[in-house]
Amino acid sequence: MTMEKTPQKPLVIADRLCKTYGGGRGFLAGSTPALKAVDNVSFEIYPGETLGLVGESGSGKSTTGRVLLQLEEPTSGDIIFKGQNLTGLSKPLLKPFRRDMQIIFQDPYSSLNPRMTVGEFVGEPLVVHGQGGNRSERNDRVAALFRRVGLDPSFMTRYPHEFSGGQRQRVCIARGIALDPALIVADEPITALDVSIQAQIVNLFQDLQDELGLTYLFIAHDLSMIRYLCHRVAVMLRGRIVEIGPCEAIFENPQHPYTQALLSAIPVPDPKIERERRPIAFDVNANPTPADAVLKPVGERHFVLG
Amino acid sequence: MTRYLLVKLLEAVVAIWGVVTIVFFVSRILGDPTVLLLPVGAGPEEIANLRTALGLDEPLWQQYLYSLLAMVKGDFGISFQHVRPALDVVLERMPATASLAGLALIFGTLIGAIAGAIAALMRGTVAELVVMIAALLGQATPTFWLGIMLILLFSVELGLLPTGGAGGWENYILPGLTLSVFVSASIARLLRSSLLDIMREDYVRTARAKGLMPRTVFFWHIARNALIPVVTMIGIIAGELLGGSVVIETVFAWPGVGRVIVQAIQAQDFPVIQAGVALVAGIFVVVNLLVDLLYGVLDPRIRRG
Amino acid sequence: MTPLLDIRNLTVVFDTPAGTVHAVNDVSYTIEEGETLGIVGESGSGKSVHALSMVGLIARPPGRIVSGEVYFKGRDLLKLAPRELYNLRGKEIGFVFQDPMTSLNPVLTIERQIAEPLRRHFNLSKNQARERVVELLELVGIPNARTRIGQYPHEFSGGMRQRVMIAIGISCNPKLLIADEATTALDVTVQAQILDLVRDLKKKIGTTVIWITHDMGVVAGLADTIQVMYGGRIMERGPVDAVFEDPRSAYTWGLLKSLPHGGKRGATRLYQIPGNPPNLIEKPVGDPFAPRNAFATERCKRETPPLLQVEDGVAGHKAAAWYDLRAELKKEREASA
Amino acid sequence: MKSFFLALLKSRAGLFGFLLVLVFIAGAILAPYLGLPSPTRSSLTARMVAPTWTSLFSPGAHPLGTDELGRDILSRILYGSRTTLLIAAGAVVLGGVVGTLLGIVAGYYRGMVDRILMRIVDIQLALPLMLLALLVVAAVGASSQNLVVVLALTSWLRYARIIRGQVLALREREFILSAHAIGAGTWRIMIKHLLPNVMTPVLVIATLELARIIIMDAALSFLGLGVQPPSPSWGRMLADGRVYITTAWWIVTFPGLAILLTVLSVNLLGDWLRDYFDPKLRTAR
Repeated sequence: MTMEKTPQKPLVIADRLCKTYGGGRGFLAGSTPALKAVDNVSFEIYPGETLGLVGESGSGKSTTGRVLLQLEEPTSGDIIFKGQNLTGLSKPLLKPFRRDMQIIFQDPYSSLNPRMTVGEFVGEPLVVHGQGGNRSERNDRVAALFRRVGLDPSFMTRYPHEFSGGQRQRVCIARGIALDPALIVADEPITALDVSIQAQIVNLFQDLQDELGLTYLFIAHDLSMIRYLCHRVAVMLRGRIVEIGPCEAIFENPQHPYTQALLSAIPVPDPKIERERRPIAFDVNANPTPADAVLKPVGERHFVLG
Repeated sequence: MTRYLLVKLLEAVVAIWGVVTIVFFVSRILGDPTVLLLPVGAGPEEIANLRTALGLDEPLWQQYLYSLLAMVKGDFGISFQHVRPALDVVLERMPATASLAGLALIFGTLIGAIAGAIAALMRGTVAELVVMIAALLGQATPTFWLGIMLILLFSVELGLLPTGGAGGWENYILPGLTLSVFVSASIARLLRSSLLDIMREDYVRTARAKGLMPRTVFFWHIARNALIPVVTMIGIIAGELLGGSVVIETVFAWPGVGRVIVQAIQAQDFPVIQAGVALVAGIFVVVNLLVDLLYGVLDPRIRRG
Repeated sequence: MTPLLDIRNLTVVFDTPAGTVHAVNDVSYTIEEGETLGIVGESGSGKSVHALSMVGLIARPPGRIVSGEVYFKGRDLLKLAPRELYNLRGKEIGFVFQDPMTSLNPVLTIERQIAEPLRRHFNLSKNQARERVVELLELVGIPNARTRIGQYPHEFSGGMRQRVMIAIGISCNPKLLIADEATTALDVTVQAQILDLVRDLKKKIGTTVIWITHDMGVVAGLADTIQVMYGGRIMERGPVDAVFEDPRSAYTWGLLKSLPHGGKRGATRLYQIPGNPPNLIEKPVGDPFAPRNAFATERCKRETPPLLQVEDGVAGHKAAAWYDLRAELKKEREASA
Repeated sequence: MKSFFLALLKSRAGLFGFLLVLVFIAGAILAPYLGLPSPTRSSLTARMVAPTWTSLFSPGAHPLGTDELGRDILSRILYGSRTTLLIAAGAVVLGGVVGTLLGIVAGYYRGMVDRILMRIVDIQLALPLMLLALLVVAAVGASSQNLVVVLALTSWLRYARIIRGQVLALREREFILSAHAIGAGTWRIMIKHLLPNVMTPVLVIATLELARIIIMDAALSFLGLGVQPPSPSWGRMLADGRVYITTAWWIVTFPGLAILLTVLSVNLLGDWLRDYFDPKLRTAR
């Protein structure tokens, strides 16, 4: 890939994003302790690139993805998309940008509206943005989208409960690419799928990137898939990015003890390696990240929090 | 737990204030009580004097504030009909209503719980069918009609029990039975479905995987958790019993708060309406506070929350 | 030596409004004392249902055991009187379930939940049971055990709850421990700790373990024997090294091949198994994997292949296949060369 | 739709309820065409005639007997069902629409809107519904329209509470987030994504509320606060007949049976709808 060498403008920049839940005083509810779900997170993603975001449950990786798409408002920080700062934009002003960025979720069962045909669901973005012409032209476009993700267009009039997990995820992907977006946030898109289906969806993601030049933020906890799919990886722990860098650097030369622990914990489908594998323990509570820690370079485009 | 209770208490106070406010303004629409209080043919001057005496010629919001202040001190005004403190009129009727409702609640809950448990444990048997049909009928029967039918059978035909009024224990039987039917039908249905839901929970499978005897699994793992929605239901039923007292006390000529309120509404006796409704709402709120407390005991997740 | 567990022709169905779901079809296998058996399969493979059904832990109805025998220490579990089964569950066969969030009773203390099987099976007094509970919690790596026993499940993290589940499972030193997707709901680092703990416990108390999972990686380091299930049937089974190195079922082969294997970006596309998981409501005919299998023959579609010892394989390596996977792969390699 | 009726046919209780509801609706609609005596025509010669089963088909007879003024009870029950069912249906629709909309709005916006609405619900819950209805009817008068509004007033909060809970849960579902992600407007999300997904619980609550409202309407007229005479109403028939309980049991028995059967059939249908669409609602009431 040549793209990694040519200096380009980032497609999207997350600049010191923070998202805090609770902490406010509610009417009759008393005060709730504040939870910093996302804490000073900065990164950029270049056009055509796949950035992997890994971390365990509660690390803030999903929230980061949602804040990046303005599905939740950041408590502070900026999101700069194609040079334009999106934070604080009102709903109508944000709407044109929605065409350019989409999200695909983990659970294919709750990500489809059970009371809408899948055809209507895939075509909805076109309707919302006044694209795709009249009803029959729109139908043709939806049919084309169905074919592109490997679904039979004759399924368009069916309801979600008639589909398997893998097929549902294809429907979600079709909806995601309906408006020709530049950026797709994929929030654990294969976690809930059967093992024999996961490879199908991963391949689809890669094919679409090759054909449409998509940029991905790929959120996952399965590191082996991340390694396979991503150009760069960011590791999150308790709302902060503790290490970010090119995929190879992270996997071959992890610097942060948490990254090392995470990598050592991946089960390997090979008995010889797996029997000898000893996970490195990392106690988060014993090693709290200092509040004033910053990302420091340790290699080419490779940074560690410390 | 303390904070949980404080919040609940504050909510209760707000609720009672809201009820009092609603009742105050709604009852002012009822009409002008002076017309009823004076002999027919009273002159406009007499009416005006009485209005001033009762404080009815002041602006509405001022009346509202005054009565709110007075109510905080426990003063609901003087009953127009009885010419004595409205609160006394209501309070002396309270034991009759509370004892009847309490009796029905305890008795009905016991019967309902047993029936519901039988239905859930004996799924697919005749016993379940009988319980479910009885519960359905019990829920569909209007209490006031059931009361009349019971009077027809036990008092008119068989001559065994008094048709109404208060007095000895035998006066409690028919109204108590009538209300218990309603209570036990609701409890039986809810407990059955709640038990059936809990039986499907993962932790019940865990309990069975431990080799516990079915009895232990039922009481400690299923029933314990199925009780939580039932407790909520008891709070709701308590409210319906208090509200329903209006009707059932009319049927059995029961000298309780419900009848006093009905009479007061007919006579536009504002202070008694106000005191009666506030009292009923207060009792209801206290019952629900107890329910919340019980909730905290039953469910540790709330205790710490 | 007689095996600890000997399952013969176990068939389980579920009667649902949509039709009869054929969840487990004619499953037979044995497990020796001290062995660790890893059962791998995806949802609907019958891996969990068959294990639950043999000790009466599936709801009946809708579940129904159509046929089969399950000999545990020589006795057929399916023919035991209810009371005998209660005496056996938790004491001789311990369970660890998947979701630690829903598998513990939210309104009872941890102490009570771990002490229950102890008091039931060994008639321990409250104090004796408490000592054993503390001991167990320390064994499964929960710090401050003595102060934590009075707490409720919601006060424990997911990983800690799964440790509690394991403590319950091993509390009576069972002969057999069945873990059903015990680490699926956990984070990878926690999963690694739990797997370490199980390996450790095996060394200490030597329990026989059936570890049910969908993750090939998890059983690779844990199991002695691996058994791959699909569509309610055993597709392949054998010593773990043999199956990983030399799979003879197209399904096992496909699963292993579709994993990234530490592969780097953009090298190749992942191998993908085509199609979707089987619909178990239709009466199963033939090899359940046949519709998704490029090597399937006509016979695969008509006739169910028996689970047989593979040719020139190690002893105990069995596969259910009419086709010869090794020959087919060789043909493919020659064709591409 | 086909599978819906197939399932209904399979469930004996559901089918029984459904058919009985149909019978009552048919009776209410067809009342004027059945050749019955007028419900308001009194006859001094035919006072308190006892019911006779044999007279069912002879014209001018009184199969369920007559009341103290000689009015035909069967006719009064049938005509009474028209008022009762119309008022109850009106209250269910009004309460349902208002409650559902408020529930969706509260669940969608959360925050202050939600807190205020739920506080109002709590206040109203502290006032037993029967007392509230009694007070308001006494205040505004017992016309049919007023009764519809008052009964709807006791009903909206059940929808609002449950629908709010459902919307709060739906809101976290990923398809709602996905609708935000494509830039769908608030209106579109409410109408296209939230409303269709709460229609099932709305339907179920509506059926169960219909049964409750029929009883409450009867109770109000029993206390003299229902539709005013001469229009026949079940509750009023009970109240009036109660006086003659020692001499004419039928006057008070049949209207009560009519209430019981109507409520029973609606409940059966509602229970079945709930189990068919959403068993989880069982404990959510």
